[in-house]
Amino acid sequence: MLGVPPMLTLDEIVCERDGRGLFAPVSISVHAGDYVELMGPNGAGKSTLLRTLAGLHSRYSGAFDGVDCLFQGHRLGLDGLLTPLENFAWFVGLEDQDEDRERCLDALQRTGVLDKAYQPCNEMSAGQQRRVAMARWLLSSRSLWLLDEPLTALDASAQQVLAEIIVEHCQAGGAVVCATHSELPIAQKRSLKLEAFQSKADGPALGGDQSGESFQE
Amino acid sequence: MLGVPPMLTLDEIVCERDGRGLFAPVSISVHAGDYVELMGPNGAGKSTLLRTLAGLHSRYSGAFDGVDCLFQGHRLGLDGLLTPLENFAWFVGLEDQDEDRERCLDALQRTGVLDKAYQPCNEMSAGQQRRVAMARWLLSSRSLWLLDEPLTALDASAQQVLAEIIVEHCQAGGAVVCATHSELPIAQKRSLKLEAFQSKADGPALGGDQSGESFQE
Amino acid sequence: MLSTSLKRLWHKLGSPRWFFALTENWVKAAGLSALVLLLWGAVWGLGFAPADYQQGNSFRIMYVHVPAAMLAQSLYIAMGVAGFIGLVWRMKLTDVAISACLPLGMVITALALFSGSVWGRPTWGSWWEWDGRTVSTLVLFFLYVGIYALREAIADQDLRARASALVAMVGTINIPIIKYSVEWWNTLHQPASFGLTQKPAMPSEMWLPLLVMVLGFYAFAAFIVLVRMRTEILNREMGARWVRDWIQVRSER
Amino acid sequence: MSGLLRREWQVALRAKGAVINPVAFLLLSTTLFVIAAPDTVSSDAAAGILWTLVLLTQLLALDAMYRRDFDSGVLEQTLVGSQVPFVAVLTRIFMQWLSTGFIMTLAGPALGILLGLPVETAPAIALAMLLGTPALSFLGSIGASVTVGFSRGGVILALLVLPLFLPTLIFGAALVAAAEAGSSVMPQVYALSLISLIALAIAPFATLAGLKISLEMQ
Amino acid sequence: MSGLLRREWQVALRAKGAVINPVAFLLLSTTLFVIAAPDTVSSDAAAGILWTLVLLTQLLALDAMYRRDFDSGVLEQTLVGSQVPFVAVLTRIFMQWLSTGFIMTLAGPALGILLGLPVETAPAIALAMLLGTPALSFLGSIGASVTVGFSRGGVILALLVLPLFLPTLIFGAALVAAAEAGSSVMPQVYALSLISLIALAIAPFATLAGLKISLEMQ
Ligand code: HEM
Ligand SMILES: Nc1ncnc2c1ncn2[C@@H]1O[C@H](COP(=O)(O)OP(=O)(O)OP(=O)(O)O)[C@@H](O)[C@H]1O
Ligand SMILES: Nc1ncnc2c1ncn2[C@@H]1O[C@H](COP(=O)(O)OP(=O)(O)OP(=O)(O)O)[C@@H](O)[C@H]1O
Ligand SMILES: [Mg+2]
Ligand SMILES: [Mg+2]
Repeated sequence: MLGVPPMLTLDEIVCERDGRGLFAPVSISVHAGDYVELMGPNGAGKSTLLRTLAGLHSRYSGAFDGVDCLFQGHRLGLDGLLTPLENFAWFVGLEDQDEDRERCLDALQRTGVLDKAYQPCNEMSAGQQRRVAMARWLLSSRSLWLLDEPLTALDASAQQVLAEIIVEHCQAGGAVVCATHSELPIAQKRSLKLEAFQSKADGPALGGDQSGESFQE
Repeated sequence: MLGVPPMLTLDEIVCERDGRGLFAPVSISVHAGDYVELMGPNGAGKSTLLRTLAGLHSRYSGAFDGVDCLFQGHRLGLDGLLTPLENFAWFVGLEDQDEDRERCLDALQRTGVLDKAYQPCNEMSAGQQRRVAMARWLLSSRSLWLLDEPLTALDASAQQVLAEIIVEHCQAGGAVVCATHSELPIAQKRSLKLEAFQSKADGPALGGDQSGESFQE
Repeated sequence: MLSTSLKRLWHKLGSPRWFFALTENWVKAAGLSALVLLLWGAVWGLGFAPADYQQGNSFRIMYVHVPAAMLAQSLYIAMGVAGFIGLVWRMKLTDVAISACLPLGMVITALALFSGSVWGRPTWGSWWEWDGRTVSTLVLFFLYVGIYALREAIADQDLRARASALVAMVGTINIPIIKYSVEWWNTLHQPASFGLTQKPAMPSEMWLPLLVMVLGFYAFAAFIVLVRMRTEILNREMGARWVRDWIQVRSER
Repeated sequence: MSGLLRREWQVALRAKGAVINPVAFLLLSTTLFVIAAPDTVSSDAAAGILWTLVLLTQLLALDAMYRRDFDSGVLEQTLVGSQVPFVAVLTRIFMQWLSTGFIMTLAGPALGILLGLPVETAPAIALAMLLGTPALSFLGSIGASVTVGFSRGGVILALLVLPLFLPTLIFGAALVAAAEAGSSVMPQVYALSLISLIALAIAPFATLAGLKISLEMQ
Repeated sequence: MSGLLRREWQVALRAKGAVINPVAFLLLSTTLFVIAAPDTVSSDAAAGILWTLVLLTQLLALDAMYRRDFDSGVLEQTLVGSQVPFVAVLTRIFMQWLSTGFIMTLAGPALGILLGLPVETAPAIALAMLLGTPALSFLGSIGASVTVGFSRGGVILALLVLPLFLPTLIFGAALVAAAEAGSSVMPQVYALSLISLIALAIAPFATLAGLKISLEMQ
């Protein structure tokens, strides 16, 4: 792996909300093949960090640098009016590839929702929608995946599939950063813990006069 | 427990969507003190069944009968613009009790979000919002709880608290039906499995019979 | 005891199968009388009724216009009543009725508007006048479109039934208010235009064919609604055994 | 009970500008009108224009009436095992009126004058809107409850409720016109009150039914 | 690329009535208008009235423009690591115009006649709307992108964009009036085209920026 530039490097990064840092500065460099588990108690800042890396949250100190990423947040990003296949067609359109019906169906097969291929997404159960979103990752050409609690609503078998998909993606030279509360059954993992500040007061004071706000407004 | 009427009885109930049954008929009677774990693969019909019992889904055959229930669905039912305390005040208003600031704060303390007591709910993390919703159960006077995947977004400690809260509620003579994919650390549990039909064709064809509705109204 | 037997009766009335068997012959009757009445009225009205001393032959549009206008309102009220029954007694049949009345009602209302404005050209000298009846008909059309859009937007059959029943009911409650207010507004603002505000005193050989046409229109509507309801029932009950039996009997004939 | 009312208040205040906005919108569209069609600024048409814009403003506000609660699941909580769903709905409708109809009533006279109505008609305008706008909120609530589940409810809502608004529109405008002409306004007063009362009678039940239907759509 | 366009189509068709409804609403509000203020049905004011109602219709449609995609997270996917966010936004705006502005253009002449405009002005009405409505969609998209994150965006959106709509309103009405008076319409044609072009130039960038801001709100 020497000489190969890392896919993602965080350097002393601290996400901020309402002008205060959320967690102690974190630094890490993620290389091809890495699976990084982002751990931390509720409210530690996992989602915010992932959104930051995806470019959806610009209030942070420190720096990061990375390749194009695939982001899967709490909101699935499926159009409820459209069927999985239609959603995929749109999604690959975003990456400027043109769709390949075969691959789409294989992906759905893989995540076990092939029978829903022609049914609008808002007529599926929570877990089935998650599975469709999972299938979509397989179609993406992006090598860095940022996943926020992907286990949500998945049953045992689907969780197994999820783990396999991640492992394969890493073996294929991709990298995955995944925020989760229950560890995935994956052997080789690196873990990134977000330490909350001991007390809010310890937060890096950026305009300390606002310190009250997080409680008031 | 003899002589005491059950809190909830399902009798050969089958939830329907688009005119087809979702799962093989289930029958069970839940008594005070029972914790029932509702299991089943994605798309089995857990959420639909819970919504049915809560009166939010009227397309079913078979019958059920139960006491007033507390329903916690995928959507938390917290007003994002309001603080936890304000949400609680409204909630107890629904039950026609008047609020008790002390109890509210204790509840938040219990679920570990006391420091967010005066912060609007949409400014909290996914897990913190879940915790607030959990705290709300403690304020309710309803004895039958219907929980849909309550573990979502909760970290380890919060999951522990959840289990304790459920156990206490059952010991206090309440009953809990909880749909989940990962078992809770609770010793005494009954488990209700939703078996999917072998093939969709096996679904009961709906004739003119509207037997379900007699209970519904 | 009594209440349960009543419930059973309602369920019987509400059962599509029962209705299907019952209306087997009604369809033919309605269709036949519609044919006869419409032919009779049309020939009489268009052929033999004397030309109007003011309007000449253009008045003959009346034989389409007036029945259409009347039917348009009746059909909506019918939907409202069906909706009410459906909401209160949870009948499957009532939604079948609504789904049958809705498109027909829209078309008939459009016909009333069209025939009216065609008639307006010679009599008013304009395609459209803002007048009590014109407005209430236009609003009626909007009410139809509203329910139609609503039904289009809801996928699930049962929910579609309940939603449109509710809306049709509320709309029907409001129709009298709307009609009254519009008529009142009309006398307030508009110069009374011929033939709309006061009934034209017609000689009997003019209004008798009109009467026949009105009856014909209603018979025709009954025919269409029944046919549509029956086909809709077959669609919805496709799985049920009695439908298969019925189809078999048909094919054996 | 008091909790319900209080929450409505807090939300109204918290959802920034929810109270001021309807008036702002009304004012804005009125101005547009005066700019676009200056010739219409003749006192005889003013009442009608004002009322039409009130209707459209109300429509815009109605679309949001239940959407937040629907998306957040608050609606489920309101209906499931609640002791007082009926009260809850009534409270909501009342607050909706307070934050639109009532506010517009306060602003109405000024706008009327902006549109060229004589100052003497100011009380008549206020009276007309005070009596008429409740009907808009009540009937509108029914439409909103049925359409809240849709992705593009806005325009279907318009199709459903605008026809029902028509009588209010007519008598509301007529009341002002009558006051202007110096004739008695009692007929219109009775008519508007009657309409609002009928709306009040059917709205809560119909709204509850509509909300239940919408909740089943998920 | 083609995938993007196709999706917009599918949604437009799937979200039932999204296409027919704007016209229905326009027709409806026109009717209300004429009923409420029959005396205004004089050709001199008709153009202005028509345009005002077009603006309000557009406003109603704009509120829903990005909301679904925002709530479902589709917006995040459109912006994160997409090769063609710019194209995506343009496609969306174009479809929005097609399903509102363009449709209204088709209906415009009929409504003008309904409002008492002479039949001869029909082509002028169509021309004015064809040139003017794109500006509404482009500028409106900016406002919609900024307000999509709010709980009660509707009226704030109105406050933001209605002022921007003003020039279109004025020249659009003027064009029809000119055609009616039989004088040359070229000045207004140039003006409207210019406005639409400027809007086209700034809208995509501004919209992208606005959407990014809205997405940061969660
Ligand atoms: C678009 C234009 C018009 C519409 C929407 C319209 C609508 C109506 C309606 C709703 C009725 C009442 C039917 C009933 O009794 O329930 C009616 C009746 C009638 N209309 Fe029209 N009308 C229009 C134009 C005309 C014109 C131009 C004439 C002839 C000058 C006309 C002559 C009549 C007559 C003679 C009746 C039957 C007499 C009566 O019922 O009072 N209508 N029309
Ligand atoms: N809104 C809907 N319209 C139509 N069908 C639906 C809808 N929601 C769910 N379904 C179907 O009903 C079935 C049961 O859905 P439900 O959400 O109850 O499953 P579930 O057991 O909760 O699954 P999960 O574990 O993923 O939450 C699924 O097969 C799904 O396809
Ligand atoms: N929209 C918001 N506005 C203001 N503060 C917020 C907002 N969302 C989250 N926060 C605060 O930022 C902190 C981090 O939130 P974040 O969602 O990143 O935590 P998390 O690690 O994802 O928690 P969870 O495990 O519950 O998802 C929390 O303390 C929360 O209070
Ligand atoms: Mg999170
Ligand atoms: Mg579920």
